[in-house]
Amino acid sequence: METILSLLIGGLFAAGIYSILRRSIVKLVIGLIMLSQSVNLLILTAAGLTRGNPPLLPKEGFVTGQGYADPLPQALVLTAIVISFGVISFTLVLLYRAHQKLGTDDLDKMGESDQ
Amino acid sequence: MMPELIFPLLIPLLTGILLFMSRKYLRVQTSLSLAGSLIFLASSLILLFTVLEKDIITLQLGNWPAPFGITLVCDLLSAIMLVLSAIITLVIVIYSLLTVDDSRKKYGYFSLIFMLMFGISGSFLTGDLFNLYVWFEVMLMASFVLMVLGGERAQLEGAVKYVSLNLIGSFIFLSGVGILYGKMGTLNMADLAAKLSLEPGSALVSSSAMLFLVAFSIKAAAFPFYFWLPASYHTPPAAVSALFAGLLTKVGVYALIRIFTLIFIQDIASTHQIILVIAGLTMIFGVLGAASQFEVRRILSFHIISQIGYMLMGLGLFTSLALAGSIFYIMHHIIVKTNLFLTAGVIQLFHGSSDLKKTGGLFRKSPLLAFTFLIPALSLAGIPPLSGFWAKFTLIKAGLDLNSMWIVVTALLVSLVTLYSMTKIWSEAFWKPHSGNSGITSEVSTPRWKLNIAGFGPMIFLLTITLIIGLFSEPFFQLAFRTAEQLLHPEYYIDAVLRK
Amino acid sequence: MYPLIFRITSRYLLPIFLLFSLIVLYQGHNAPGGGFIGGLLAATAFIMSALAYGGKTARKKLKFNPATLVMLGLLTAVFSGILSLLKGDPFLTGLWIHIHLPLIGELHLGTPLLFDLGIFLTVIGITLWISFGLLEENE
Amino acid sequence: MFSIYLMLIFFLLTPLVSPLFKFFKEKANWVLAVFPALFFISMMMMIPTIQYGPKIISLQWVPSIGVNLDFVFDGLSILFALLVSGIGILIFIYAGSYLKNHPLISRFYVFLFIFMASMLGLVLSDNIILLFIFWEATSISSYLLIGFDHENPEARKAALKALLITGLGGLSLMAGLILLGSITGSYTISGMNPVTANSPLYGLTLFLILLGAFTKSAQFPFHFWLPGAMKAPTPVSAYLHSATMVKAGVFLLMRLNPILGGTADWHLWVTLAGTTTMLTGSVLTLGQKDMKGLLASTTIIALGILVTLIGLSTSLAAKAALVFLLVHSLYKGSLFLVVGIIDHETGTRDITKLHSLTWVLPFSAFSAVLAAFSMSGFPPLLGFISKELLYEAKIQAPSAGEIILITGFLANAVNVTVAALIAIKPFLGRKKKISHHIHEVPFSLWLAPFLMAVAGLLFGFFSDSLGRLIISPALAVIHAEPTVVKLKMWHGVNEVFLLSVITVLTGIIFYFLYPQFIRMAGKLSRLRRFSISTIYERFLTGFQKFSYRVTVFLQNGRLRYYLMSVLIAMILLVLLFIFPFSEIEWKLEITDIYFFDLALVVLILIAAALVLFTSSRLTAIVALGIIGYGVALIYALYGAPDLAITQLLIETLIVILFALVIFRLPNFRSFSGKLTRWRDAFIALASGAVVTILTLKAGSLQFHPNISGYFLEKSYREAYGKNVVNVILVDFRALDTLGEITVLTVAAIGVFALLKLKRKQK
Repeated sequence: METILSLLIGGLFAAGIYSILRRSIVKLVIGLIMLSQSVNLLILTAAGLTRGNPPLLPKEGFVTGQGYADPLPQALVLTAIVISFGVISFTLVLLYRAHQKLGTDDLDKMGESDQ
Repeated sequence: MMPELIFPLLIPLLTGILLFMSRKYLRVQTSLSLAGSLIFLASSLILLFTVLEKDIITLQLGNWPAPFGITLVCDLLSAIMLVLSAIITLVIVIYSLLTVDDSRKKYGYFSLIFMLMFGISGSFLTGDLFNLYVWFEVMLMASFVLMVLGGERAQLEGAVKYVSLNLIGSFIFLSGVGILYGKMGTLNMADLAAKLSLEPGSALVSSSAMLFLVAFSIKAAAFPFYFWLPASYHTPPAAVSALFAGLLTKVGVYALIRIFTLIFIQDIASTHQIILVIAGLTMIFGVLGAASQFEVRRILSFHIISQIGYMLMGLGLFTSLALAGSIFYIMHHIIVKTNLFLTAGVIQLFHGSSDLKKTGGLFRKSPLLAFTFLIPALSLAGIPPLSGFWAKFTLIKAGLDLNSMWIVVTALLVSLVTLYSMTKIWSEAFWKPHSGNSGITSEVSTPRWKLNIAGFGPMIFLLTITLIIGLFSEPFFQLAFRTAEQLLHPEYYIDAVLRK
Repeated sequence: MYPLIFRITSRYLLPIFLLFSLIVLYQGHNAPGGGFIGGLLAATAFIMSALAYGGKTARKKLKFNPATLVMLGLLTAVFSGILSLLKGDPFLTGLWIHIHLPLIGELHLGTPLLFDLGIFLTVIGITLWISFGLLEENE
Repeated sequence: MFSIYLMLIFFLLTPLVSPLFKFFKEKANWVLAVFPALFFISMMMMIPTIQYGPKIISLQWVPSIGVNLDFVFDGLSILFALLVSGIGILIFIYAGSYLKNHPLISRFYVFLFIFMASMLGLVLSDNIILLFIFWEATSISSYLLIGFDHENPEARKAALKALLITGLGGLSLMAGLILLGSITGSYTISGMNPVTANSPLYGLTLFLILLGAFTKSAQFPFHFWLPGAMKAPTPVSAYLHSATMVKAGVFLLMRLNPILGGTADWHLWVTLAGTTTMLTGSVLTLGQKDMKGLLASTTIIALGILVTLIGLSTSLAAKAALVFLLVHSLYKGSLFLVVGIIDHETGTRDITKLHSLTWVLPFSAFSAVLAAFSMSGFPPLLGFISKELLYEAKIQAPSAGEIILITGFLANAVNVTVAALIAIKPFLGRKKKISHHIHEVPFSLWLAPFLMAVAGLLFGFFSDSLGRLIISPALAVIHAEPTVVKLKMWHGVNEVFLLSVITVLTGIIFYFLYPQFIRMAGKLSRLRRFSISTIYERFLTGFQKFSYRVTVFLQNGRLRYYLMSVLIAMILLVLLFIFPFSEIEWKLEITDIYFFDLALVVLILIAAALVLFTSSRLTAIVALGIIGYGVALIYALYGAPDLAITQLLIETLIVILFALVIFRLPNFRSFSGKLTRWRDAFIALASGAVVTILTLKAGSLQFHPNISGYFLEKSYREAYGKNVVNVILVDFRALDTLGEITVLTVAAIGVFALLKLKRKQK
């Protein structure tokens, strides 16, 4: 299944990249969202997948390392999801303000600060 | 175990929180941020002296043992970076009193500075790869907000690029972490290094090493990843520009040095050669950018890039001398570059613009400003016996020792162009008579004492440090050599972290 | 503009949601849940009601400033870590009290739970802060 | 020892210069001149001691890289130090009067002070890196001095030119000296063994060092910065051209002669540079009208002569070089200062407009004539001895003697002409014609040129002791074998003497032909665009344009190109290392595929495609939601319930926020053409492919089992939680979480500030 998921990861990544390469600010945010989904999946997949068996210990607190899904990448992905939520909300508002202030949604027309 | 290793993290965080809660009271803000930055400086100095005495120190957070819990590690490189950051924080806090308006302060300006420092010190201290990602995000987010705070046109425009490119960098970084964890099953940098050093096929991780190279090169503003920097660094208030110019890119350089001396050292012949090529190209394109510009802060921004090239050159050459050169360069550069941006801020204050076409006559108008510009500018260009010369000298010698002629020639010519563009600022802003009919356009609306204390005070402070590094460079060289020695022997780091 | 049904549901659902989120927070250490999920649940409930009443009214109903909540949450989290410093342990070391309750059984209370509470508060605060801001922008 | 401290103290004293000015006002120049005078005296006192060999003083500075304050007192360094400080005294006195009432005079002295101290440091250094440090310091301080008249754009340009050319040489010199240090294993000259031409890096080292010396000493083709340096105030020109700056290169060649010299390469390149420079200087001189210009181009000639002599590598040539160096410093300094006086009084330096000045400027006239005699080599001045020696050395040149002799002859003849032009032309004429405004200048102005001219005469008389006490020890440094130098005025009528006579005659003929030269120069002025100076300027503007074009091309303000360059670089860098595939056992199992999962993946991909290609914002939001919920389902399927719930909630929030914003933004438009889209699609797919391959590679290459067993084991026992993910978040890796909520907090502050902080724009 890793193989299929790797393809999904690549696909989402490509979609994200294609989207950020458009000139529209809306597509930029959409692209960033897709990229973050792709990378989150990547962390989980690269670490190896286990179907079912969440890392929840049984009542008695049994302690065997076998058969459970790897909890560490899950924690990493959770952190990454939350961080990207913050970052994307900020970016969204930034682009919204930029559009308001600069009067365009075309990223190519936001080049004054460069030259 | 050094419980006090946590203070350089806690102090900025707590100061940041308190500052945000008191954001409406400007007096409280001023004293609180001054106090915070002084304590921060003290705590990082203590760390530096502890490390000098005891070598690498570590702290296992939550008391969980090494590869499992998060480790904070402080070696000489971290300690040096931390002390430099604390110095810059102090300077910027004082300078902000002059150049940052009240409305920004009421929206949490000072608080954000300390949040930024929280992220920066975290990046320097952490010994865990994913944790490093988190610190990078803290730092980036704070810098994003500082970048847009005020919401001016140019700021927003610059921020769009700054944010987008850095986010791509974060995604690449995160992918790298995921992939490396997939291969090695650990996140602790010392553990990674130890496991990789035992692995015969470890050169196969070089492909993921490239993800880190790209991600950190974006933060460090190396070629061809630097485009966000010239687009944005000149847009926020002078104090913020100065802070960013001095520190932010150096965190990327730090990360590159860290992982390419500790973790990815299996395939030096190719990976470090690539770094060297990137270093050369970064120097060239950065300095070309600087030569093409006609606005002080833009010129200086492009110079940041070209000097990142020098810092990477030492990493790419990868000898003790070369690394010492890089470290010396970082020490010198953070101080000097911040100072130049502070000068640019004062020029802007005098003229209402830092466009060279609109400036002039400052040589007569303000000899003090001329002095505080000239010394760092010459130092930046590597004129002896100022600090930049020693850095350049060491790197050139390291290059010649290895017979890497092309990088030596590049570095030398780039330093000539650096000198050229520094004289451009000197000639246009200081020597050239001012073209405006009234001489100096705005006889600065800020009171004189404020300009002296909050403007020239920090500049002279930094200038003194530059002169000390230049004229009494021996202790700094010893420090740099010791640091390089630590970096070239990753086993010290590994032992310090993983010792039972 | 705001459908009545939406309004009524949110009025009655809000307390239930909040209670539920607290349970999720507490349960989080042993079952799926925790500060993030709990905080997000609570915040979603508030946002639903904000969508029903509009940003300003919702902000009034909330009776406290989301920014304060955020800082409070952060301080709680930091505080839970600092406690162990006083004991001489590294930052963020868990300190636990074990209470034996007759009916429920063994109860473990520790600073990591306090930390989770900090997360909970911060997440609610942040989510509300951002969405109220955007809602007000739309009004 | 005392003198070294004195020199270092000079640097420390510089901040005191302005207070001195405030205190002593117009007499400050006399006070300041005490410092070089002290130094001069201390150097004089050292003369007897160095007869027995060099004296070395070492202070630690930066021992970790071998750069220390090593100073050497030997014949060569003392000779130069005497020149620098001696002429320095006179320049200090003169400048105070010359720049009287100049608002920035105290800053002028600061720069001059630094310059003099650096020059002294340069000639006294035994450590080559230390020498380089002073070398660069002279470049910078001379930049500030040349551009001192900073409101004049020409002065700024000239200063920059001098700085860039000497700076270029400086860099080359630095590399050369580092190499020299590596070859010889030492940075101290006294500790170096001669480098033989067989050493593998000899050629490169020599090239780099010579480049440094030639730029500083204005050798062809770097001579062109020197005439520009005339834009400096006259005392500076006099100082730079007579004793100091330009002689630094000559000094370096002399200093390194025992180590690098004597080889065929050395001989060839140094003599070649010298003769070409002599020739260039002679051509540049003829036809000039500006007195300062004339002197500047004869300086080029003099430097050419000196470098040629060093290239000859014979003891005789070295002796001639040393004597000529001294002579030239004295007469050139004197003449420059006289020109300064004339300029100061009449407001012009055009020789065709000046006349009759003897009546009003008698002291200047006297100095000028005396100096001019020395310059043309008349007995009984030292200039005569010098010229005799020059010819003698050239006649005995080991190779290419004819060429050197002929060029030398021309150069000397031109010198005679210029001497006549400067010392005779402006001063002849009847009294009546002179304007009333011109008066003799004060003592402090005429003293300096007067003393220098007289020194030329005195040295002629006491040439014997001069040779014994000063020239001989200096020669011993350049040429290791000890030789006793005897300077004699009269050798009898021999071929050298005849040559001297012919030279003077030719010079006089040139003098009378000079109006023709001026006319010719006028006609040839069009050729100026082929001059090296023009090439330099073109190169500079060309470089400006080039850098501008490159930067505009790269920094084009379009985010997508920036993103593209990042992505392409990433793809290429990863591709470099992703091969060879063969070493990896790829795990590409497709046996464990579940239908439901596959359907989910396909659904997500379809949604992604929909997001990309829909033109409706609503559809895009919905499709984005589908992706998010789909990913959440995958998390749920693969044992990550916490992730699934979080993803679900966050996705909902993002959709809400997105919806709040997106309808206030314009509808989707397609900005790009078909070709662009294909290109972007290619880049996107390539980066996607890279990510896929890397993920697969990570899955296939599990070097080590992961560390998670520990968490499963300890989670309940030591952290009292059964949900291991949550325990990691709040306990094992709580610091991550703390950072994470900080990110959220800062993001919220950012949103808040973006939405609420609306400052009044200026």
